[in-house]
Amino acid sequence: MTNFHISGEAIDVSALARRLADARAGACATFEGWVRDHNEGRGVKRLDYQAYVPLAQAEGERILAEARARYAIVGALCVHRTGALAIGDLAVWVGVSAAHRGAAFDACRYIIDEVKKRVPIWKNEHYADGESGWLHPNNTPVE
Amino acid sequence: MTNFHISGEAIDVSALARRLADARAGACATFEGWVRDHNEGRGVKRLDYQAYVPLAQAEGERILAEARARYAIVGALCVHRTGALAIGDLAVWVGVSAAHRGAAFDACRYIIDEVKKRVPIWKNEHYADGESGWLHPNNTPVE
Amino acid sequence: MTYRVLYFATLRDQAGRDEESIVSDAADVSAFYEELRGRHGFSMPREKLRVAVNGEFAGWDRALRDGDEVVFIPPVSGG
Amino acid sequence: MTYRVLYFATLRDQAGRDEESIVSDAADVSAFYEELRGRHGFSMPREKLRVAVNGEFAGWDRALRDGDEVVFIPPVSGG
Repeated sequence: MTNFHISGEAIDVSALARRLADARAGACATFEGWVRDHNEGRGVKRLDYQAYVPLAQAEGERILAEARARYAIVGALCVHRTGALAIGDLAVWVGVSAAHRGAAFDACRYIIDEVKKRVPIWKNEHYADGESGWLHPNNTPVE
Repeated sequence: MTNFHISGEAIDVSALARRLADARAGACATFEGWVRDHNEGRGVKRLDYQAYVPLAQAEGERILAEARARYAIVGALCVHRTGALAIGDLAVWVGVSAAHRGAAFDACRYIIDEVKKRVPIWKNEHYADGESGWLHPNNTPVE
Repeated sequence: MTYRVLYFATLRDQAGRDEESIVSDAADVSAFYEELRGRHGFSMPREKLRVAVNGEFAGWDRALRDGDEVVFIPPVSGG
Repeated sequence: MTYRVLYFATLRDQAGRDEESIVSDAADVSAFYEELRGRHGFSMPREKLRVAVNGEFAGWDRALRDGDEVVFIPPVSGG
């Protein structure tokens, strides 16, 4: 399996955690992005994610390779959902193992920041008032 | 259940993750401390943790309250093991949920840093060469 | 020449389709986007888009060849 | 007065026990540690230790009362 993966199915967190396990690692930092019930002051009912899958996977793998080059880490994995998600659903998971916690935290943060900036995935929020809209990277509306 | 807990049994990560779930939260950062097979260049076979439990629980709750006061987070939990642990075992788990990822990462890092500095828990490493020793907070030997 | 185009997010909504094949004389990515803009009324200016050709990021001056797959990438919002 | 002492880590190893009750004339934490140091040969200087009385952190000048539980806290190493 690839280290960065775009998934149309629910993310299996415990399987990912098992893949990260390593006797050399003393630290594991993870990040989970959950579907939140609000954004920029509006109630959110659900989300849809679209992805340009081949480029998203290639760009995601590049980001993980950059993290391995920049930080003293042992392993790094990331999975991002596509499709329809409800409030509370897991949209993205990042996990990083390392000998020491500083590198694990820094690499985990780097990966999610870069994924949000660079990977071709788009979020369409469906609001409580019936409207919907595509979002910019800073979570403000496109138009 | 308390938010900070000293546990003589294996940590149930999925139960903790369920306790953190909250519709207002869009981000969850976790930290896991695993028993590593080496420290300061020496091979490690296993660990024992001792804790002064009542004070450890009180100090741990204080740290979680500080994190809630300093960062815009929704929930924060931490569990630390005591007793005998093998390589790869989970020694400590920290989880923080928040509306946004910056606060989740910062609070998670704050909690594990303060736990390592302040909570009365002691690690005894058993080395591959048969020796053992209590450690200082910076993972150097006591003597 | 015939180019394959995939649409995502706002561009997909405005084009009213996921993808299409277009016979075009546009020699590069830039000219091709202007042609599609005229056809579908895309509101998004070029400065907000990135471009990929055959699954890799490319520049706006990238020359196109028959059969190329072209994707105009709106600002992303994963995570 | 009788004080209860709990030992952890290096102090537990050097005292050879987890806890004990000690009849003592020591009026404060500081004097009590010096007494225990003489008894068990603790190698750790006071500057490296913190103190708790009855489950809460306390200062070295804390006056002791009959029945107090005293813990000398070596440098911690959780995580």
